[in-house]
Amino acid sequence: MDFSKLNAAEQAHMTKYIEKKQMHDFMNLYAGLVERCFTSCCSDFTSKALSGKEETCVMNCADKFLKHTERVGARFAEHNAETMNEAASSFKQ
Amino acid sequence: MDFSKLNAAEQAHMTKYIEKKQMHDFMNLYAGLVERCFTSCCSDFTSKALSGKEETCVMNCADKFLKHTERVGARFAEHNAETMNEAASSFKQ
Amino acid sequence: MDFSKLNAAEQAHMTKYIEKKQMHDFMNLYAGLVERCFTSCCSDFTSKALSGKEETCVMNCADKFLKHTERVGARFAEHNAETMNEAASSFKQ
Amino acid sequence: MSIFGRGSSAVQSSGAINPQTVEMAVTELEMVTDVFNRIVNTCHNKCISTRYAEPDLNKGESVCVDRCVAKFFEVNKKIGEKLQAMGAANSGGSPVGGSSFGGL
Amino acid sequence: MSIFGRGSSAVQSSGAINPQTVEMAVTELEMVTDVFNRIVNTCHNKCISTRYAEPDLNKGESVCVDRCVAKFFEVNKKIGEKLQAMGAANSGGSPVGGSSFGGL
Amino acid sequence: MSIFGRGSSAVQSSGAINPQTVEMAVTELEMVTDVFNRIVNTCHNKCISTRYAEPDLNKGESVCVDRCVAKFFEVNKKIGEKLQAMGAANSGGSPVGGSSFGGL
Repeated sequence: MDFSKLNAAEQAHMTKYIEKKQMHDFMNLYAGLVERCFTSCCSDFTSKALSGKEETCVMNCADKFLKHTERVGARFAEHNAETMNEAASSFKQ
Repeated sequence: MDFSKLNAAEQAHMTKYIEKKQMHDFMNLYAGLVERCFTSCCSDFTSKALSGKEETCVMNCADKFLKHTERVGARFAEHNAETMNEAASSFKQ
Repeated sequence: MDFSKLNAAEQAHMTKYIEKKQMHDFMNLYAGLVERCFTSCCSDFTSKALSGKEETCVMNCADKFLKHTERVGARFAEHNAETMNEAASSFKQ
Repeated sequence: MSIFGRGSSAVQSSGAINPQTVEMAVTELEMVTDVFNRIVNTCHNKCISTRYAEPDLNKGESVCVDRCVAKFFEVNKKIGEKLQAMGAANSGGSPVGGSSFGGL
Repeated sequence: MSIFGRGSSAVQSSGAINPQTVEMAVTELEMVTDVFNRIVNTCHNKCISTRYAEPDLNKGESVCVDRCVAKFFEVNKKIGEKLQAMGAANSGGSPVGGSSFGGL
Repeated sequence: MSIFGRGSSAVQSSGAINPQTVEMAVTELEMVTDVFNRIVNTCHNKCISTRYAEPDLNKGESVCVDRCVAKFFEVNKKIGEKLQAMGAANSGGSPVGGSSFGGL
């Protein structure tokens, strides 16, 4: 994402918007993680307490999902950088 | 949810917002109910008319989902009340 | 949808809103199409290149989904027209 | 007679924006779009084979889509009537608006 | 003493809207609604048979729903604590707010 | 020369907010976030075992994720080109913007 064409006031506005968005994205990540790991790990409702096995599964699920998201983020950033370079060099021609 | 810290103008604003939200939530419930019950109950497309069996299924599905939502709501409210009490007593210490 | 009861300023406002919405809906269609066709067609991750078979599947998937959406749109419009006629004739009684 | 304006109702009908009117139009548009998207999705799941051997809807798929949309609207109407009846039972009136329910 | 106003803090507490206060209240409300909807959905998938032979929750379904909600909150708490610990490890502080974490 | 301002273009570039510019930046940011979230989800479904026996991505999963992301972008590009071609065929121009299509 390239916001260098924006003026100072616009960039300040975007910074404020991005701060709100990060808060919102974090809450979404949190809620999504709970739903995902609960769905994958909890299938026994003969008790309302989380069993040791379920808890391990939930913790592994959360760790793994965060590492997965990080890895996708790294590939995503590489791809975007490449695309920008291609766009930049096609402008030079 | 505790809005007692808001002033009168802010509470009036929230009341208006909540009214809009309730309308929106109701439309969402309605559309979600249709999609859910259609998906579960209708699988025969040799006719475009709803069969008696399908209609019974759809009505039961809607009833059951609403009762389920109500029950989750009751457990949810209990949990929130407990959490608030814990938070309140931890402030007193 | 009948916006004839709106005044000129309101109609102008809606036109602007609808333009934004169309852009947004198109981006949603695009992203949804990619997700849907990728999910249905790509299941072999021994290579990062799209195979010929996968590409054919993706292109067919996109074509078919757009034709499907068009057909649903036609039925949807017919239904809305009928509903409006019924509403109109019930007003005349 | 005032030289400053043509009276508020004349302004209303030709010039000023009534936020509530616009908001209702936007809400209606979003509702219809939401229902449309749900039908597209649901009927795709019900009718379209995900083998994607050809780019066109075949005869069977086309007929299935038509019936699926019709049946979806029937379910929409039944559930609308049910919610309206429940609203009427609970509050002595329909929950939202009333007569346009289930008609989409 | 000014005749023009009652001072900004008095106005603040009785009259003017603080956009940040309202925004936080809206965010909190949306968050709670989102979690509620996720629980409704998830526990419906876990506990309710989709045969829909009767309109009421049967005994087994009712008990399952109660336990499902309780367990969902436990998972919510565990993951909240984990994210808070990770935030503390990364930045010397919790990622958002802090003490209200996992308490929903 | 005016004493009242530095001319609209100077103000534009250093002071005033152009709502359209900001709106486009917000739209772009939301679009990119949406695509990112779809990739995270889709590639999780394709590559990550839901047994959750360990907290780390194993070798096979890591390689799968890398290829999944690359393939997703290829599909994104193919479908972008297709939509662009269809837009050009229908209206003599691309549906939105044009050259940046499929490049994400």
